[in-house]
Amino acid sequence: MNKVVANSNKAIEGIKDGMTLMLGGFGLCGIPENCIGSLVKKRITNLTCISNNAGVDDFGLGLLLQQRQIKKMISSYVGENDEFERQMLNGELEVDLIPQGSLAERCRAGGAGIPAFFTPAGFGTEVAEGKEIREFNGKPHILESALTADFAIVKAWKGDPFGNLIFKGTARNFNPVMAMAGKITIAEVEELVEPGELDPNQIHTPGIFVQRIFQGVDYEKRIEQRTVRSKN
Amino acid sequence: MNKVVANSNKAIEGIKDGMTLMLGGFGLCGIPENCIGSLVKKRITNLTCISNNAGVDDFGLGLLLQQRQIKKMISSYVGENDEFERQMLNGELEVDLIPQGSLAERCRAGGAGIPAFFTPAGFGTEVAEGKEIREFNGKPHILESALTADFAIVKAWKGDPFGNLIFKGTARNFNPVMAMAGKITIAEVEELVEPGELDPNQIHTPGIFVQRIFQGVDYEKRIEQRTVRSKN
Amino acid sequence: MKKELSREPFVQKTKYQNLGMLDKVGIVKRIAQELQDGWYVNLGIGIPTLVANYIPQGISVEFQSENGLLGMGAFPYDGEEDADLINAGKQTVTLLPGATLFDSATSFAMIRGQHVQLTVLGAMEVAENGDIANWKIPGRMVKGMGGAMDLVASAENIIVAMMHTNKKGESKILSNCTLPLTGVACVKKVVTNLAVMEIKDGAFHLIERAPGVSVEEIQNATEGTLIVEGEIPEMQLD
Amino acid sequence: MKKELSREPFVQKTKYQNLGMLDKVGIVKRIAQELQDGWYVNLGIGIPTLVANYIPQGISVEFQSENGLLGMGAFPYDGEEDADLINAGKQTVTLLPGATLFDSATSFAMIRGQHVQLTVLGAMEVAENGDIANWKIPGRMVKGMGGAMDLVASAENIIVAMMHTNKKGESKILSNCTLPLTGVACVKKVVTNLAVMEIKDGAFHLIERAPGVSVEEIQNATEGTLIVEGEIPEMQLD
Repeated sequence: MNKVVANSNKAIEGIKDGMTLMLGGFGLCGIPENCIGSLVKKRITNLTCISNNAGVDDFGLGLLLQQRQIKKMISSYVGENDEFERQMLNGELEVDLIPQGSLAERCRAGGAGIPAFFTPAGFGTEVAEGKEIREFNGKPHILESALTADFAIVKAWKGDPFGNLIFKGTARNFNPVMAMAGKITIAEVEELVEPGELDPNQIHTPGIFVQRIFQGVDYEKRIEQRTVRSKN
Repeated sequence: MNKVVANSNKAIEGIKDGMTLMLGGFGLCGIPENCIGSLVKKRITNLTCISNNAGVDDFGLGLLLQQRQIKKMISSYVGENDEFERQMLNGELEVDLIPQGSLAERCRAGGAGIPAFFTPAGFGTEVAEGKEIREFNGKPHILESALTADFAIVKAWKGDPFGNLIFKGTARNFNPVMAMAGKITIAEVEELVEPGELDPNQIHTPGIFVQRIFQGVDYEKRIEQRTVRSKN
Repeated sequence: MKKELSREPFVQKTKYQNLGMLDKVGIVKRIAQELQDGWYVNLGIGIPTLVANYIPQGISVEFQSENGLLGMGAFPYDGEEDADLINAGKQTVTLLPGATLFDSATSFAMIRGQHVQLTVLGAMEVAENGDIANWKIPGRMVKGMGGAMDLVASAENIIVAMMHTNKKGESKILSNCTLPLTGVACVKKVVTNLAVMEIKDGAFHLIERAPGVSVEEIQNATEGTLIVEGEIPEMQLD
Repeated sequence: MKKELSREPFVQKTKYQNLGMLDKVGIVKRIAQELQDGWYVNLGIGIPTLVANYIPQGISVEFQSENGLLGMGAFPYDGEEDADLINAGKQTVTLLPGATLFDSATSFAMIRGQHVQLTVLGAMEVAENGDIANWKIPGRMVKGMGGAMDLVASAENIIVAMMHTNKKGESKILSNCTLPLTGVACVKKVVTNLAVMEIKDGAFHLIERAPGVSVEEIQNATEGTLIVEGEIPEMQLD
């Protein structure tokens, strides 16, 4: 059971124009920097990207937007990105906005073989348009469907050749649920360890959800809002 | 944020005749021994118990069955228990059998505010009787509803006063999903540690799901099927 | 094990000034009075974040950030910031003792499953039936609802922190929202620069005035139905 | 990192005896030939568990146990058993390097989400359309379906390990199941003490005979539609 590939160029083999990708991360935290770099380099286009955010102008998914590689974004929040705004207002980019909790649950459902579920989020708003409404316990809910992707690309802190993953801090976010929902799931990790090094009791994503893994290089891990206090 | 109570007798305060309880565990592995002991001692009756199994004759939920404290069991597998069989065949005990995966997901749904979801498990069987059937991706699914309980009682390995829990080995099983689904959740732990001792990145059940916690005593941790090999 | 954990403020405290109506700090100080011991609280981006600076003495609450953490602490010291530890506003933060980290699905399980006792968020408009609009202005760039729709659809206890009127002086406390909704019939309490109002039975019920603000001033600034019963006390902020 | 991990057998091997039909060990040895490198496999309680003893050389598979573990290893050495580490049959087990532990919801997310490539389980009856009955005999004590209904409803690849006939000699390979169903139209392959059969187009297709067993014997023991095309080879077991 050895799922190790050499690098991000190898890892993204098979991703083709027009495919649907899931990309982990919240803001710029926990995004698969190496694979995004390879997608930029290979100029794969016409992509549908499922990602909570769309990066900033010159980092994260913003890099794919710059090159017009993305046809459609499925996200919950897409601010902080001028190029995104320009493409969207010009009708060059389709955007499907989804409540953040529904986005997370729809990914998990996709990975867990649950084709649809009811949630109260979005009832009475434009999010509910065209969706089935049903009352439970006197409260209206809307039926949301599962999301899956041709490839899910996630970023973890540590991983092993079995594909077992451990995330760090809030860089976990959407990565575990998207790892579940990819037909093929690629994990890039900061540190690839030997089999047996990770404590079986402390693994966040069991390797069964991961098909390819590699140790990434040169992580920038850019901070979007650096808020600090002085030591005095 | 201090949720510590002295012992299992204190922890089960408020549990009344006729209530619905969730009890973690798979077989005899990871069951809340101390709280079961207190329920037996207090002779609370007419209980509906949601638990994957029903214990054995003289351990686990079997102790509650002996005293006729259980009105109804909601479980996936209830073998290994003669008293259970006797009460069930005599019509003294209601039994609702649910596919194990649906049981786990229904508890999680109850805790996650998902009132219902579709699953393929049980389609075409008596489990599907009276339930809505809908096709997704050409495959029939049945609509299953969330489960919640007046009290959920779980057993963990380590915990802290915030209610944060870490489980050990396969004693995790139904405990995390049931912890989510109790109106009040009681956690008994083998070791109660100081706040800040548990690594925030390695907590299985965040304390937000737990209302009461205590360090249990005298764990027997009985093994149901002792299978070993010799060292030669 | 019963020692109280030290809780440092998220931002530097700024001095509250009595201006005849409340500034942002006044609004969040008033909201902080609603906190109850043992509550888990989700604070929205912007003004609501400041509530964390004014937790009443003797009260212990935990802050949930929907990107995946409970037990959020102050901003890190300069030089100690960690790119892997941010809040829902993408600001670098720290963890308090007892903190936990989790994925987005678990985070919204907490929210949707009503394990969070209080949600504080901003709004562009609130209506007398409890509707809220805070995510979209037609014709302008749409940034997305983030977690707001999940929060307002599920929270049992939602307090909105907002200005009573817009920059043109038009009321944002309405009979009906004019902007696309974030959620319906969900807001229970509104704290503005002029007043504290409860929403029930299809109307705003005035319960407190900002220091130096008259009931008439509040009525004039309120487009929605405002019920005024008996003597309306001034907020007590310090 | 590419070293092959040692995999010790779950139970002591017992010698296969050629009796003109297969014993349990023969059935599981034949099923083990279906394993493919890199597969995740769920083995049902009882006979299917034994498949783990006969993993073909050079093949690496991981065993999933639905109570919450992946990478299940051999039984522990006497005295080293851990009450907190059991499989779905409640037997004490060990973990192999690379193993992971998880909760029941995650476990069935793996199963329902089709991340497990092969499920092997026993049956009381199998029908020619792929229906399976293995959990309930009306009038007798009902123990429950455990995880079987989730497994058969979701697995893309289900192999049933069973005896061709019951103790009275009556066929369990049927045109229609008579017992309450566990799942419908889901079984793809059946390995019995007499034969290997594929299920497709509403019929059992005989593909291999047990050593020394004739096609006629298999036909006589099969109540459901049995398709026999061309020469049917004997299983090759060693």
